[in-house]
Amino acid sequence: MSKYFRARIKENRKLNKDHNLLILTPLTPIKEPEPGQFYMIGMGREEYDPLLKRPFSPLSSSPESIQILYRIRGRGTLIMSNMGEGSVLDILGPLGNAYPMPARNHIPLVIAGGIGIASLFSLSKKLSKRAYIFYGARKRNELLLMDELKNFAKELFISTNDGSVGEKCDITDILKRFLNSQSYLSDKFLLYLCGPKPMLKAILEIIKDRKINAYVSMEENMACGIGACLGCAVKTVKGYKMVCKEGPVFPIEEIVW
Amino acid sequence: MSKYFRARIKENRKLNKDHNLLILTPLTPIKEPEPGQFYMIGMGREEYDPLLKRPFSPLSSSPESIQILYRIRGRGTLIMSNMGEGSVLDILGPLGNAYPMPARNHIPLVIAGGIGIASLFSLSKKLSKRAYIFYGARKRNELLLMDELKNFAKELFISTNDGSVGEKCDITDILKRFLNSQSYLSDKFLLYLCGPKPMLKAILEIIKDRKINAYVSMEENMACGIGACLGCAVKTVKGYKMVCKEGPVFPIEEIVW
Amino acid sequence: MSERVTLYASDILLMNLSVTIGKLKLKNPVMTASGTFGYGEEYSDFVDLNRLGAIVVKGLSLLPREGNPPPRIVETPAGMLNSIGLQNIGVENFIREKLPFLRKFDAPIIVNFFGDTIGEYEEVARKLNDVDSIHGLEMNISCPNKEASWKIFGTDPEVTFRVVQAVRKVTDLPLIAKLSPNVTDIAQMARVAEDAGADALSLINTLTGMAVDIKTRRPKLGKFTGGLSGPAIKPIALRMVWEVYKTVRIPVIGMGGIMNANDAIEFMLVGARAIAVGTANFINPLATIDILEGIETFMRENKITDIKELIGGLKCH
Amino acid sequence: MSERVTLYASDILLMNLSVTIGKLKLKNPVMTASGTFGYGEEYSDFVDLNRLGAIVVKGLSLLPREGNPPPRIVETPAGMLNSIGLQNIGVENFIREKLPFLRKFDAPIIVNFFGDTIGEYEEVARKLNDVDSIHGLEMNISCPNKEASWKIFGTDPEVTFRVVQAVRKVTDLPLIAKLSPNVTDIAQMARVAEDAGADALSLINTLTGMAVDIKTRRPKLGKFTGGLSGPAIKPIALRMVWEVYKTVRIPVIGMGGIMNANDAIEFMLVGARAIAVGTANFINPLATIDILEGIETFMRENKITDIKELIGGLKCH
Ligand SMILES: Cc1cc2nc3c(=O)[nH]c(=O)nc-3n(C[C@H](O)[C@H](O)[C@H](O)COP(=O)(O)OP(=O)(O)OC[C@H]3O[C@@H](n4cnc5c(N)ncnc54)[C@H](O)[C@@H]3O)c2cc1C
Ligand SMILES: Cc1cc2nc3c(=O)[nH]c(=O)nc-3n(C[C@H](O)[C@H](O)[C@H](O)COP(=O)(O)OP(=O)(O)OC[C@H]3O[C@@H](n4cnc5c(N)ncnc54)[C@H](O)[C@@H]3O)c2cc1C
Ligand SMILES: Cc1cc2nc3c(=O)[nH]c(=O)nc-3n(C[C@H](O)[C@H](O)[C@H](O)COP(=O)(O)O)c2cc1C
Ligand SMILES: Cc1cc2nc3c(=O)[nH]c(=O)nc-3n(C[C@H](O)[C@H](O)[C@H](O)COP(=O)(O)O)c2cc1C
Ligand code: FES
Ligand code: FES
Repeated sequence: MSKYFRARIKENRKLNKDHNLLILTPLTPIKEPEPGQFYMIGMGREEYDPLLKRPFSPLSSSPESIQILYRIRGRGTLIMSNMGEGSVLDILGPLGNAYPMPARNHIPLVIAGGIGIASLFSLSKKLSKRAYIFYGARKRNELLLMDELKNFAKELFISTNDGSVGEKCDITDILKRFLNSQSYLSDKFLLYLCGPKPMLKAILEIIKDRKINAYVSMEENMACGIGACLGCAVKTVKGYKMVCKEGPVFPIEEIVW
Repeated sequence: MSKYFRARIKENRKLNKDHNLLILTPLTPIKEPEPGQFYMIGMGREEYDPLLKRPFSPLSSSPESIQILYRIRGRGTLIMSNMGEGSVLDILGPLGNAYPMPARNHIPLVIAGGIGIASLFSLSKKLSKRAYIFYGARKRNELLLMDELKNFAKELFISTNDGSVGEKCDITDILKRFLNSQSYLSDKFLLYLCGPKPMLKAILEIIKDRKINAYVSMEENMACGIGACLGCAVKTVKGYKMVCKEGPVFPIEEIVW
Repeated sequence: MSERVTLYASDILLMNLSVTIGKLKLKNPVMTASGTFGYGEEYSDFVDLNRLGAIVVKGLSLLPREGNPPPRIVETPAGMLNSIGLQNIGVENFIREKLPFLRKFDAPIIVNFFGDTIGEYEEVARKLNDVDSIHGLEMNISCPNKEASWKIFGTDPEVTFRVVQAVRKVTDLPLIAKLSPNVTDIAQMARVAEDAGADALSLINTLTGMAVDIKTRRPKLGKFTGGLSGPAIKPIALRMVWEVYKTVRIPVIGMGGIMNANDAIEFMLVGARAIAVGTANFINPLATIDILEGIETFMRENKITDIKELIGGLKCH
Repeated sequence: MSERVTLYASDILLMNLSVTIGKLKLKNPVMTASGTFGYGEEYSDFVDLNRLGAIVVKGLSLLPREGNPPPRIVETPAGMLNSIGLQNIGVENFIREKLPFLRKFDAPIIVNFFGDTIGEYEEVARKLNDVDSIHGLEMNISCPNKEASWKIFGTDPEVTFRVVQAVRKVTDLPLIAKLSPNVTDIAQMARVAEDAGADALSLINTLTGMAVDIKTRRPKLGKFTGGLSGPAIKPIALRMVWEVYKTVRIPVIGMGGIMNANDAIEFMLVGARAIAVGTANFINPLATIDILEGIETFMRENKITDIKELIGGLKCH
């Protein structure tokens, strides 16, 4: 059971202009990841441009099948989106730490901005029906996996910036209202966050006076993915930590923004 | 009618382990090449590795269809061999000079070693039934386009180094025998050569005392393909000449080996 | 309709792409890199030469040069090595055979040149100085100095000073010194060239490299080593342009791996007043025009009306 | 059957991959490049560390270092820039926390280190000298010199001489000086380091570069510039190793863009006695082993029984 393996593309499904769902068949036995962990995925090619692997959090991952939801962001993901069935990728992982599971008396709130849902999806599933899920995106077609999320959630809150579906606001506005309306439960809430920096900072503002605990999955450019290159540093109150090894999940109060 | 155009892969047919036939549909009107001319073909990609275009002589080329026979030799052609139908390549050409056509009283002999046939194929066709074609390769499956060549040739001579088809010898041995048996025609013969250096040198040995004229298509690494970079120099009795512009076809006596 | 046309025209008018290199005014900052664009005519099938900011031709010497034995080119990861060996037709043939063609276009002609000795530099510059319709000189100092056991001119500050000064004395054309990147301290070399009287600096020339064929055990280039160019060197080129920009007051022309408008804008942000397109011409013969249009699009999209807003616009705080 | 096994075993026996770096004997020439293999343990999930020619660990300083602000890494064409900023746990933590693990393996441990001052270099070397199971020291001189307004040690021949000599005096471990490629004359720096008493040289370290985000107009690296590594720099590295090999008598350890056995053999042909695998580890965590096996295959296929036949085997006539 190696942490470096090859997997064949079974399907590379276009979900919309910017998002694909990649379904992979591992060619050798793999170790199953915990929610929050990630893979470093290489194009399995001989060419050196692009050079580095890219980090992705699987929606699900079993010895039979790995599902990756990805947004086409730059060169690497663009090339990936053009890869056909049968192509073989090389993969490192699972890597990094995982979201700590909530205690029995915790009320988990999952808050995803945009493609941040990729990292929080498997957690939501594992928390089956326990979590309130807050999911915001810019517009309708960036809200993905809605049917599954509805199933996994105790309650699902949706927002888009253009109001094309759900409320027309930031997802943080909905979260704020929710927390206000249930402020007596503050010490029970446990937040799980993944999304763009502005969203994370807004949430930090909201929770900092309420003593709510939150875990956040951080993003940094990566090279090795295993703590060897010291490239993926994020500033914390305890000095620089490596997102790939000591993270990607950190207690939010540890991060120095 | 631009000399820089894009073409879509209609078919990328595997002929055997090392050879593919590429059939392209130009996306804009093109200029038709003369036998001996070539195209610089790029992978039409954003990635920078491999970087340079590669030179190929078309078997045939019309506004509707370009046919390229290529041998998988290094990284570029390997990647090319993996490109699927529908991919778009970017192409420069036609480039370089052409094989001078024989005068009416000339007897053209076409001598191809291995993939050298790609360059001589369209000439053979144009010389319809006039040329004696000598075609050698290492083994059976490296002899390609045999049906067409039989059609185009006045007579077709074949050799393989392993004797799997044709005579078991170098094609130069057959040529030598041919020339010996018809030495009284020496001043009528006009040779067209394309193939590996050792073959070219052997032929030079054979013809040099017989005053036979020969044109040879030369090969050099290329960058620009249009005489701008001065990269594809070949040593001639008149100093360095550029294969891409002053060639690829040279009178054999001009080349300094 | 007529209003829309007017608007569009004023839109164009409002977007100023012109830059000045010494007393030379370029209508836009996109130049060609010497040695990658022949004598201009090679690319005239593909590119409307009138649209270029300037045409920089292949480096000339006093007499024609044969150049190096093949192979002269080898591909490397995201780059290429060349050992052309400064082959050229010589300054007089250039003036006689190539200039008349170039002269027909509305783009300034900048002549790149070099010599084996300081004297040869002077002589070539003198010859070029007197010719009509040459708009600027670019002196390539990344070449071997016969008087100093073939050490590269541009790797020694003192020699650089002397050769630039010597050329400065014999020409009043805008003089660009083209720096070699194979040095410890590019800012020092830049300062020296500025002090010696250069009107502008261009960089980077190629980085010396090699490649080996493990089957034959031979260098892949006939002359063993060659100059590395292309996207591979862009990070180094950018850094050097930035260092030089922070050091000198004369304009800097940036080059090294520029493949598209993005790359060109990176160079302008670190301080390049103009940029030159080299290896990219081989990959895409329309590269110069594509880059020019890409810069225009970027400016339009970002509401930049004067390209000078980009030059040195890097934010480091 | 038994005969076949015997033949195979003798086949292996007949193939000698061992090389010596000063008094240090390596069972094969494949080392790791400092900073790309952590402290060894990070890769022990993937690589049988026992098989490596040597393990070179991340550069250490006297006290722990925080390193640079992020982003610390950015991809470039066929390469990457890093500005880790020499983050490390400090020499004492290394000895206490990391060495016990490494000690368990049958691969020589080479400790890469650096300092802000010559005094710090000395002190680190002294501390390392007395520790059991450290087999060699590699001094990184591509770092800023506090006593000379942060100019890089390894870009000044005199400073290089002084710092190498100072370290030489306090250690009898095999001493490798790791050269900076950001210099005009790498052969000169090599000669100086040899004269100062280095037992071997390693090169190249990274080339200084940068990248710019044109949307934000900021450098892509938090510290603005960084070190370029990966396939992009291989041609430059090969050329430098060749120049150094022709200049010094001490062994040379080659690195810079080695991705596969082919690349490694190119370096050996131009004179590298051993090679180090850097950025390639990030692309393929098994790179070191793949390269080792690739070299073995090449030797077998070419009937090379002793790897020394490859070292400096370049044909230039
Ligand atoms: C732990 C983790 C899990 C992730 N999971 C997912 C996921 O499941 N789905 C998804 O769509 N995205 C995910 N991302 C983000 C994803 O890795 C980036 O979008 C991707 O690397 C961009 O690559 P690119 O080549 O398309 O972009 P590039 O053209 O390389 O660059 C675009 C941007 O992507 C960032 N980037 C580039 N290379 C890296 C790298 N090696 N590591 C991190 N960021 C990089 C850069 O900051 C850059 O601004 C995750 C990131 C991390 C750190
Ligand atoms: C005028 C001309 C016409 C040709 N026509 C054909 C043809 O019709 N069919 C065919 O199969 N081959 C043809 N070739 C040869 C073909 O160009 C090479 O096989 C091809 O470039 C190899 O590319 P690669 O990436 O696979 O090899 P690489 O991995 O790049 O290198 C393998 C070898 O190919 C040679 N090579 C690499 N790049 C170039 C380049 N830019 N120009 C020339 N040679 C290069 C090198 O010498 C090298 O040893 C022609 C060559 C020339 C000069
Ligand atoms: C084939 C070739 C020939 C070159 N010839 C010259 C030359 O004659 N004079 C000169 O100053 N620079 C010459 N250069 C250097 C380029 O002008 C340019 O500085 C360098 O290639 C970096 O830019 P690029 O990466 O965009 O190509 C040459 C470069 C190449 C690739
Ligand atoms: C992320 C990273 C960290 C590095 N850290 C060090 C270091 O601490 N000390 C050192 O001497 N070299 C360091 N290097 C340089 C490498 O050891 C090597 O010299 C260089 O990367 C060239 O080899 P490569 O192209 O194979 O990576 C580092 C390189 C990288 C990419
Ligand atoms: S990516 Fe290398 S330490 Fe995290
Ligand atoms: S390939 Fe540029 S001159 Fe021939």
